[in-house]
Amino acid sequence: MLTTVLTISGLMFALGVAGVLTRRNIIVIFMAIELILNAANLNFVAFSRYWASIGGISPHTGEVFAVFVMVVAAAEAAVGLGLVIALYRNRGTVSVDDIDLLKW
Amino acid sequence: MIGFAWLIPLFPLAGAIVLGTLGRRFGERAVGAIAIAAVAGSLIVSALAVAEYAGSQHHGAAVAVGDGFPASFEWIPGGAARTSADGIASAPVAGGLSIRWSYSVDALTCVMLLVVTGVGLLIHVFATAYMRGDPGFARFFAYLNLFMFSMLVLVMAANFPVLFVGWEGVGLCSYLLIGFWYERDAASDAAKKAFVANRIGDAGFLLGIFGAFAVFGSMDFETIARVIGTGDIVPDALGEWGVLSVIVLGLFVGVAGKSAQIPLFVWLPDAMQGPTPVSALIHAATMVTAGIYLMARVHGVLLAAPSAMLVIACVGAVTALVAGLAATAQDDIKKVLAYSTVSQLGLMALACGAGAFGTAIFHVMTHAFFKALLFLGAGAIIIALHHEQSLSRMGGLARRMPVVCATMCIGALAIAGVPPTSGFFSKDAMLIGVLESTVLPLPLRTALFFVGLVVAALTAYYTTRMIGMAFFARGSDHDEAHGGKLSVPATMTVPLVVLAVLSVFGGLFDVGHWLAIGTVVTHAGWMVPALATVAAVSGIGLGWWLTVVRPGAGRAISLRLGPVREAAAGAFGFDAAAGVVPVGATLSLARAAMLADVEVVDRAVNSTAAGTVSGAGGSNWTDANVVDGIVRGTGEATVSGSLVFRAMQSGRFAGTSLVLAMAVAAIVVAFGWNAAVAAFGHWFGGGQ
Amino acid sequence: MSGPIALHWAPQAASPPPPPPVVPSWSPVELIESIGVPHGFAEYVVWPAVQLALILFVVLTAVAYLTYLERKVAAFIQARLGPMRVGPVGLLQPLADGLKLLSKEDLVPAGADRFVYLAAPVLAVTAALGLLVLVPFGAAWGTVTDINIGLLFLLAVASIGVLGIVLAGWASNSKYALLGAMRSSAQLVSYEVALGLALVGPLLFARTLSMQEIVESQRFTGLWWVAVQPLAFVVYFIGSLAETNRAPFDLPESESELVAGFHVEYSGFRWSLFFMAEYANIIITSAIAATVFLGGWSMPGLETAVSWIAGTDATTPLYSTAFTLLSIGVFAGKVLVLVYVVMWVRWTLPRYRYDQLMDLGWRWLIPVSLANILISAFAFLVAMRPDQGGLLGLVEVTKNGLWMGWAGTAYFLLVNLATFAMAAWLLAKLNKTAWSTDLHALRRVEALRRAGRLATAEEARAE
Amino acid sequence: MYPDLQSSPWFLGAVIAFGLWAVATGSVVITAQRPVHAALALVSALMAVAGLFAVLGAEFLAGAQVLVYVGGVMVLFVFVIMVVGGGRKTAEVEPVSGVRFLAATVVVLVIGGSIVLGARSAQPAFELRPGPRAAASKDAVRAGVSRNTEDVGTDLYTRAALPFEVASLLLLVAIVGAVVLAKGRRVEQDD
Repeated sequence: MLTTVLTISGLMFALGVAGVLTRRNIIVIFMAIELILNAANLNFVAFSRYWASIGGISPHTGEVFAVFVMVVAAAEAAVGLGLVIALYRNRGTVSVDDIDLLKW
Repeated sequence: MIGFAWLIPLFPLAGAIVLGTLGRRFGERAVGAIAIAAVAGSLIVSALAVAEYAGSQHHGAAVAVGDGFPASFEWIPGGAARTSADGIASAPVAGGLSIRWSYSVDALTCVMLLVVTGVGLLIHVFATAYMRGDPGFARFFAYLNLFMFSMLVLVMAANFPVLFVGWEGVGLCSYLLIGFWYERDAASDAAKKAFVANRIGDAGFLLGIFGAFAVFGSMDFETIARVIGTGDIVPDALGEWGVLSVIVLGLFVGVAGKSAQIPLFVWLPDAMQGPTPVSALIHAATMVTAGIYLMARVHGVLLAAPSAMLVIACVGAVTALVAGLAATAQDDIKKVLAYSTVSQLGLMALACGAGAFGTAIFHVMTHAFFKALLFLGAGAIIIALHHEQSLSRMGGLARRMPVVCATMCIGALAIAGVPPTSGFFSKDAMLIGVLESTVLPLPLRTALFFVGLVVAALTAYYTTRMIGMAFFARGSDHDEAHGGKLSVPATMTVPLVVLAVLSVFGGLFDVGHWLAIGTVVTHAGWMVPALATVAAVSGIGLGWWLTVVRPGAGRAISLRLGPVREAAAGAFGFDAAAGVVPVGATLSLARAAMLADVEVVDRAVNSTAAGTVSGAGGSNWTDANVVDGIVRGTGEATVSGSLVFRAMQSGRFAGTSLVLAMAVAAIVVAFGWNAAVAAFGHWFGGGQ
Repeated sequence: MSGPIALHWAPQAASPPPPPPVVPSWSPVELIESIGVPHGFAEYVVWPAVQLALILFVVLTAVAYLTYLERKVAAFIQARLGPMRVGPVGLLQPLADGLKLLSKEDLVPAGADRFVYLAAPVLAVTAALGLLVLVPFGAAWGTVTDINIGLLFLLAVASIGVLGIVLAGWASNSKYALLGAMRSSAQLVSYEVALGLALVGPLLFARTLSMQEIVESQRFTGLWWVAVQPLAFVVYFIGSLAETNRAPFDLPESESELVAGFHVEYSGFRWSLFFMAEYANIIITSAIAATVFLGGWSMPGLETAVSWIAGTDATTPLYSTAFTLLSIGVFAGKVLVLVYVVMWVRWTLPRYRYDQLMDLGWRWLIPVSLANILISAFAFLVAMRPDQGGLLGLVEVTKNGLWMGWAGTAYFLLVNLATFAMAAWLLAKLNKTAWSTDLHALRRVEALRRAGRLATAEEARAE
Repeated sequence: MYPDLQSSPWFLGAVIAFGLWAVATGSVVITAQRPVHAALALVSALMAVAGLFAVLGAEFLAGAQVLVYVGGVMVLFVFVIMVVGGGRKTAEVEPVSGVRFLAATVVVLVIGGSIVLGARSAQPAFELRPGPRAAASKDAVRAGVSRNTEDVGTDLYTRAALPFEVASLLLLVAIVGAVVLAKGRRVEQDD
């Protein structure tokens, strides 16, 4: 049962990584990162259930972690999208291939 | 409610924060309401806590206030922290320095809490009228609330560091409020003077704290009291100067700074540059008594160092006498009261030195009532006369301000110690405490007792002189002829009346008896009360005769006294010395420094310069040939090398992230290899 | 200094809390099982399907008739008669409207994102109607389901509706629609904060998120939470007006500025989907308000009324049916009153300006609801029994809900009225000096600026 | 009703159904040509994850997921897409083609494959149960109703109080940062 959930989250994680690596639009890359974060959340909850079944730590630790991940995701979206808007305003593009200011 | 006593200082803190940040947006009514509400909240919680404490069984013992974050928490951690299995850090192991922010409530704290919040509330109410129209209205109440917070922390502190925070907090607020009208040079100078005098005291105080920690291994008052109670520490004998005496003297230096004892009292008369409610609250009723409170708080340590107590008693007596004499020669109404405060503080220090701590606190309480009353009355006069403070230009105000006159007369009777007012009981108790002291040697006891009597007579004299000159003397600028009744708002008169009632009946609450620390004074016999009454009555009579009945005679005597009077007005040179001694020392030090500068430093600088010029020529050649060659070579090498490396710096997200992901993949494979082989090896024909 | 002073006053000590109120146990599931349907199938598939069908029918009819009601209310407020032609007093008007809309062409503008354009109204209406599952229409079997995060779920799903509006505006490829969508999303996201925070206050008293249990908690305590949370109710009501894009907050679709806002390009059935979503949202926000603040389906005297009809045995089908139907009636009455107030407000108040709208949301409602939470929580903490961590012992947390005597009730009423007054006073004080609401000061500043410009122009001419 | 559900085949079926839904819409996210479509697909995927949370017994988290992600973060995304005109297809091919695509595919296969294989090799004893929550019955109003929200809240405000405060600080900083970033400098026009 745990393995089913872990497999799902693994697939979602892989999809997220694939999105980050193969997309050019920075907004879509952000969305792919959300996929990765959700995969992590799914793992947290699944292991939380698992610990609940064998006892030991509080069975809600994973959920609490997931809440914090959501907070971080929200903060990341706010700041990241602010960056995107600033970028678009200054350079007129949201494609990561056109943004290479860091080169020598 | 003791469990909620940690709320007491938080109300004024919240008030201070709100007024400090948003105060300018509110109107005066709102500011006043918030400030008064904050103090009233403290008063209510204090009253409930005190009621519960008084009704409970732990009489005299300290009760810790609450547990958990706002009430008690690890403030400055030290020592090794231990972590338990469930991931929750437990308390640090014993032995290390671990300072908790914690409060405790005992009988002493109860008394101080009620006095501070009660008198504070009345003065807040008064101040809303006194400060009306001042551009810094909100700032004033923010400071005042901050002061209440600091003072409450001070009296509720369970250990030295927390008490020190309150101690410094009240010092800061005192500085801010003395210099409240900072655009006046006199005010800002006075603020600086108070600050510096307090710094000197604090240095001694800190040494005392460090010494206490070194000796007792803890800074908690309860622990210190327990350690002393076990008898592990041998007290000094009289005439012996052990480490305990040094600690006590260190603490007493702090007390002298805060409670205006010789020689650090010079700041207090100058502090009258602040607004009058400030003088009433901080420089008469509460802050300056912090030193007395401190001595009562650590009375166990004091009692173990009798030779230091002897010093305290003597300094207190001299302070009382000098300040009492100085008060007789002042013309500024607030300065009279200021020197009177110093004098009364001297009496309290004398009582502490004699071991009668409870009676000293008793006098702290009664003094808070009648001195606040006198100051507020003076404030009402000053406001009504448009900031006129000179006694010689007042007179005949009795008709024009009947309520103020009546209440101030009551206050004067109380401070003079006329039976049956509160001042009679507390002063009487202190005198008996000195006479029956178990700490001081016999002849000194008697001598100090008579000094106390003289001070009592002086008190009665100068208070009567002040009242007489302000209210009853004739022939001055503000006689009845010059105008009708002066209006005094209800927000001023109500505190005055309340304080007057307290001044009369405050003596019924014999807190000295209730506290039962140090020598417990029993009112027996008729001798001392009779002597005190005679002293008071004679002082009053003399004062009345010289100011009202025969003002001409009074003026003639003061002319005849000439230089002596001048000396008394300047507090016998202490005030001047406070300016001259440090300044002179600094000046001579500066002269020596200048000499050293010209003779030694300048010579060295000049010769260095000459050496540098000659060295520069050689350096120039090296720079042109050797260094530049290296620099150019480096640049060329960098340019040719960069052709290779720039290819890696595409600056693009895609390439970078791909490399990153490859690294992650490598790590995943490396760490998961064994597990993968164990689980899936059989797929590939190997393993199990 | 006599004996200890009794500071902990415990008026409930003599009277233990009563048992929880009776809820009938019979359910039509038994009826379905009695004709041979297996247990789980009957309870989890057949019966909910029946309920959903009924609710959809009733609510969609109600939505249609709300448009009729709105036109009538508008007409009466403006001293007109409103629709009168179709059917008696115009009662068949919604039917005629529906037929008209269904027969219109479904247009897709040129350059629109076709898929998103077509999906957006469906998303909006799904988000709205999906909420009906959780609304506690009545006691016993008057509710489809009751989950432990009911209120949270309602808020969450309601927030999806924003997406429908934003996407509709964007996909239309029209500037009016886009502007309307932008305004709408900003407005909805802003007011959702105040709305959610306002609901925290009553939740302190209900101590659960389950809708049915919120009603039960009010029944048990014998008090509607609006009595102890008037401020939260006001904030919630204003917020719900904004959330449903109703006047005076109907900026996203203001006819006079944006033609019709985000759905300007829509026609026919898809346009009516948006309208259905809007009116369904009104019903649902009113239903939430009725549940959380006004006691839901409960009513003093409900049990008595039921016992007149069906006796006192709570296990009989008759009792259960009577109880359920009566409670549904009570609930519908409360919702109707609230919906009427919403319409009343629409035809009475003028529209807010956009910056005023944002001011109201961020500077008034959110601070007020935050302060309300703080003060309520503090008051609650103080009032709890000492052994439960409180001080005064005016309220007791039992396993069935809160139990407070008359003293506790009076305490909470007083505290919350004081909060109400204080919040109004403080905010008025704080916001008085802010430039954007003081139009008088604004005009003065503008005049001064103009004078300054004139002066500089004079100087330039002189040079 | 809750423990029954979890031991029944419906439970596994629900997990697999939601999982397939999440993965399917997730793959639409990374392949969709227009950002808006990607966003819609992501909304769907997030709903599926919320469904998984609910099935796994983390009901509060499911609600929070929908409220925070779909109602908050995704609205923000759509808003920004609208601002930057992301509705148009990008000029370049999306996703990228050529060597980079190949390399990315290999990397993703390695990482994803390792994780999925690792998950499949987990011990069969890894059994998901509702845990002590149902048994503990913290004065549950009605038997069988999960108090998940209350439990998570208790954990969050007691054991995780400090992280909670830190997280709130982080959010505050993010708000300020976002405002500063998105507001931009006021362009001075001097001509």
